[in-house]
Amino acid sequence: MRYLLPEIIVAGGALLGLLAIVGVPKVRGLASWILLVALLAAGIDAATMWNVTPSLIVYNSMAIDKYGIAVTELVLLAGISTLLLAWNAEYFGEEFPVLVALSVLGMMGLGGATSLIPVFLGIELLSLPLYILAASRHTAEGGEAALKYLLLGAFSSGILLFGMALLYGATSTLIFVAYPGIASHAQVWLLWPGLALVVVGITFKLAIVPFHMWVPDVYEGSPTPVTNLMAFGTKVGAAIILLRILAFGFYGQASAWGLLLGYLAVLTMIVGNLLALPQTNLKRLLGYSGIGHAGFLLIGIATHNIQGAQAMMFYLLPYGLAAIAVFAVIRLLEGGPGGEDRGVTLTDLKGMAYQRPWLAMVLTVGMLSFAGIPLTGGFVGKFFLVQAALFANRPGFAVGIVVGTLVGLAAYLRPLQAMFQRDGVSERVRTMRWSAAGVVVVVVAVVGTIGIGVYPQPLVHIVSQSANFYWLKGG
Amino acid sequence: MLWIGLLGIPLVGALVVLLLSDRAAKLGAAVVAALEVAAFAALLGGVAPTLNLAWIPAWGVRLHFTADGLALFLLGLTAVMTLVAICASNVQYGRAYFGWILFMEFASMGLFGAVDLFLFYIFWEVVLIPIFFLLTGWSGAKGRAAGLKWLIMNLFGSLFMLIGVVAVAVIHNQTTGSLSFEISQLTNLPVSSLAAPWLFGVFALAFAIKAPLWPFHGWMPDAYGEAPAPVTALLAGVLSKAGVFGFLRVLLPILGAELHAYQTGLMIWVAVSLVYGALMALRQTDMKMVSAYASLSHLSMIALGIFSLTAAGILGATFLMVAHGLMVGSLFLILGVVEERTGSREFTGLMGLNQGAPRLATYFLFFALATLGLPGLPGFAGEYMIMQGLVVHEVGFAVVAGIVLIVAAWYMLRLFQGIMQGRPDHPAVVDMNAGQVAWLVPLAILVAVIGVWPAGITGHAVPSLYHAVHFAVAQGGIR
Amino acid sequence: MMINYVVALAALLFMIGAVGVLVRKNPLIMFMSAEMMWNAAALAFIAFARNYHDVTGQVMAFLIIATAAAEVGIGLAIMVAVYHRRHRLDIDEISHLKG
Amino acid sequence: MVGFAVIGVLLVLAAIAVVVARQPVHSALALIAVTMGLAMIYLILSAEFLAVAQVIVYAGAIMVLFLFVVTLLTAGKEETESADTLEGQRWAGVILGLLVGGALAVTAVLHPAPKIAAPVVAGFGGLHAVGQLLWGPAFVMLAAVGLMLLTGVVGVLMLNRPEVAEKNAGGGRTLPAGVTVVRAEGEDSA
Repeated sequence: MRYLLPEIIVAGGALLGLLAIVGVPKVRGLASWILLVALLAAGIDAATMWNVTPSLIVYNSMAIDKYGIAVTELVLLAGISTLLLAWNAEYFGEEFPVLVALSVLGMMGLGGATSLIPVFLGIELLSLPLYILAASRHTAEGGEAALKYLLLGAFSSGILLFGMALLYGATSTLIFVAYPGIASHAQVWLLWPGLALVVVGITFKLAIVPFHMWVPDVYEGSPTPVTNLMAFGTKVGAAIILLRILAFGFYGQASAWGLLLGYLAVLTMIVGNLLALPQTNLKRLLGYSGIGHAGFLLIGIATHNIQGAQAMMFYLLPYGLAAIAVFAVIRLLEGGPGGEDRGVTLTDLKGMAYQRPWLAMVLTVGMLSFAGIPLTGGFVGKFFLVQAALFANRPGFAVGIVVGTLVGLAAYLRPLQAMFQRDGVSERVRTMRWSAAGVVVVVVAVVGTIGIGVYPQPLVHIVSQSANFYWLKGG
Repeated sequence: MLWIGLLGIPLVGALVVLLLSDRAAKLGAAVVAALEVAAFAALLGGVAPTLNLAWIPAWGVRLHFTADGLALFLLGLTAVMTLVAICASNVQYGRAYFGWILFMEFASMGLFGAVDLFLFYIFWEVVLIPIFFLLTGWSGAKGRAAGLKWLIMNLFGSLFMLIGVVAVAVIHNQTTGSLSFEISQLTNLPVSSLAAPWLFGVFALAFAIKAPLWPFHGWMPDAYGEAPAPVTALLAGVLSKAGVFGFLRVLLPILGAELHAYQTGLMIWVAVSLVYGALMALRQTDMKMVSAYASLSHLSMIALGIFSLTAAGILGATFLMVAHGLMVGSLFLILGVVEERTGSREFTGLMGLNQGAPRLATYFLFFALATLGLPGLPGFAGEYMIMQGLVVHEVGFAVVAGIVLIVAAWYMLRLFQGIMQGRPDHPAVVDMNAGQVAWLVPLAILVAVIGVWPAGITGHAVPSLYHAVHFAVAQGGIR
Repeated sequence: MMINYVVALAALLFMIGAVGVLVRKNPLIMFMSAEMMWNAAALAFIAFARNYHDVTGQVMAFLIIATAAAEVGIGLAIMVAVYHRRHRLDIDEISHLKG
Repeated sequence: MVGFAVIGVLLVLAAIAVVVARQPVHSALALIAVTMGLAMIYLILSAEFLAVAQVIVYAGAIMVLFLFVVTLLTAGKEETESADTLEGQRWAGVILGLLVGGALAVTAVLHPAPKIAAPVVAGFGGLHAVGQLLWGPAFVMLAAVGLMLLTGVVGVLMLNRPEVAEKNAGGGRTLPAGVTVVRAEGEDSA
């Protein structure tokens, strides 16, 4: 139980938060505080386990290793930023933080999964609260986004489940880390369709082209803090579990899926960024950009070498920080109640560089990190990926990364140019107000993004340790 | 320690300037730039200092800066030109403008000083950002389009170069078992004959776009034309050198054998670029465009000197980089003054300026003559050395270069005549004021000093070029 | 009885459900089709559990059923909420988010 | 074997009915048939507990919920689903789905496989066997499912709590006249 303490803390926090909502309804925001403390405590507790000896727990279906701990920290960051972005926003409802915590709990479970059961449960536990959260702002758009998300989620979970069933049929066990040992079973012909369906199911969640159509609508319709959780948290969850399944269970077949995923990744990077070009709504822009970045993440998996795993792990953090920064800007521009009913568009950024230079700086840092400009974390991430591709002797992947980056460049620069428009200042820029929670989020995101870009060594070190999870290989 | 100062002064200065009021920003920026010039002066005194710290040990990336002879005077050029550009800037541009200028100084300093390939690449891209924002926020009507074009074209080159940078390190890793980006360790790599042309190509493409050389100059007319005069001066005077500098700093040590193998093709390419620039300069009616294409032509001349792979040619190129930076930068600043005084850039409608503004005309003539290579002024010394290298290597190119020099004299004098001579159209033009003369006079003196004493630069440059040239000798390239 | 026949049946159910999600536009029917996909997976799990004499497969099937219960509760709540907000429930009619 | 074949054919027919039905009510009824058929197959596959759970949870709770919502939302309405205007993406999906599923089914039938002959140990698939695993080592999983059901409860409460939230949303939306508020009817399922 010691090893599951972070999870228990978060689950306990969620229950306590519910009790607080029911028991002390007079104290508004108490649940938010409880959950914030719980998430922070879970993060600290997980960090203290860093030097733990890797081991399997819970009937061999969960692993405790640095990979899982790193994932835990990442998703807790996503959760905390989401809580802070929605701070004091009463129209989300008191239960909002509880649902965020439950979703984060699902992601944390995914991080350590070594069996298909926790993979399925983790994905469901992370998705179910998100369906509700997407509809949590009582508008028509929110409902539609939630509906779309729900249907596609159920569909992709069905695909995932059936693939898992086939894998189970092929190997007689659900513990995927044991698959390499079971190669010559009578039903082994089920392995390939099973693997294909599992990968398709997860790539749906990761929004890889051609399974990406749902993303922009859902991102646009959902409340901004929820979109933040979707863009950062679910991406972390889906990407790391895909890596774990493929790297543990199927490294023997790597030459087959590696190349295929690589093509998909290149396609995703180019298509996602291409579709981002004409967007004027910032949240849609981020949706398409998220698709493109999922392609970058997939490159790290497709190279199927240790550098690729490290690079993917590394890339998650700068991507997440940049996303948080931009979402925070959107959130601040949305302002108070009612401001969310109309999306933030490029014209809403007009005059920001002159009127709100600090906010403009935040957006600049976020967008430049998305674009992969040096001295931001995004650049180091891309560099790492190129390195992994070349170490895997696949220059085609590297060229794909470069082309994808180039295609998306203009999409990330247009908001920056919009800030410099001189003809007047948009209403939103003029009336926006800093909130304390927003400032905290923004400062962490900007300092983190630049910090990783200027001095990446600590993160490189952490990542090289946490991606070193081949300790189970051959098991 | 000196390096920390060199990089820290503009970086911290940029942040400090951002905190000043808009009106105090120009003064503050000027003080910072002056401090930087002082730091550079300190650099001149002692031995070439280096900064060498571990940065990302996991990848063998080091924070390694050197002020060798190749970089030393480019650093000085950056410091001086930034100071002058700040002095020449309109105080109303505000603090963000001066902040970006200082940030650009920081990035250029880092770019010229870096001898770690990763570091070089970082600064190579970082330097694009301030220009992008300066073009976007503080330039003419088409500035935003120009900024986008600038960034996208340059990133097109540099992102492919990123693959090259990583590939070089990975190849080094395959032979030695450890990653390193130190340029001095990346020589004599066993590059496969399949990969070599691609590697060379991605580096050369990035350098050619940044310079720019024909036919990669698509961003140049818009950016040079739309940017405020001080920014254009920095672009043409300082940043354009980064491109040709890259050939010397990166390609010669790392892919010298390939450079040697493709020598003739490269020389034909830059010779075309040289002629193209000169001819385009001849048919422009916009005075900024004349200088822009003239600059392209000169950069081709520098590249021609490098590709000659002769001691004289490379030395001349090194010298001309600095001299050209000073001269063309000043020329753009003066054109900026002219534009500000008359409100027009079309020199066909600007005749007779020297009657109303004799001082302006005098300085203009001085820098125009320097640019076209009048003996006694630095343009001549550099071009002479390059020609010497070309004659040694292949006389044909020397002939082309000589013809282009004549064309250069033609378009420069055409420009001068167009603006300064003839019947005055602008009776009310105000001559330069004391403030403007104050920054022009030292610049003119500097140019004159370099012109009569080129050994001041070449003397420093020779030792550090020794290795490069020595390598070329080993390849049988120097006669 | 051969295990593969059960798998074939599961595959058919799965396929019909998947096509239903893709073809139909009524969210309720789409949702039901998705439920059918889940059921197909549960069937396959139970078949393999029988084949391998391994209760784990049945545990997984049970978890699938329980999860489906939670998912259906949430899904129907969302549909009711959407209906209240817009008075219509047709994925094409309501999708003015589509872009 | 014969029983399996009969149930299997009926199952597939019911499944097709779910997809092609014009009215969601008919779909729901057909889905109930599917779940009941599945429960019978579970019995054949010696999964007694699962068969019972399938009947109670799926047919008893989930489908009743479905029927309830379907009748609530579509009562007195014509089915207005527009004629199929499938765009290319969907067509590709349908074709791919048919190919994958069909190929899988055909391969499964044709592929030589062992018969399920060996008798299972007594109590296999019974409440005790499954329960021992669920409440033993897999308890964490059960807890996760519990949290999901909790999520469902919270979600239903949150989504259908109209007045206060609507007002706070600032949009000034009020419920249209004549629409009654549906209270959380969901969480009787587990």
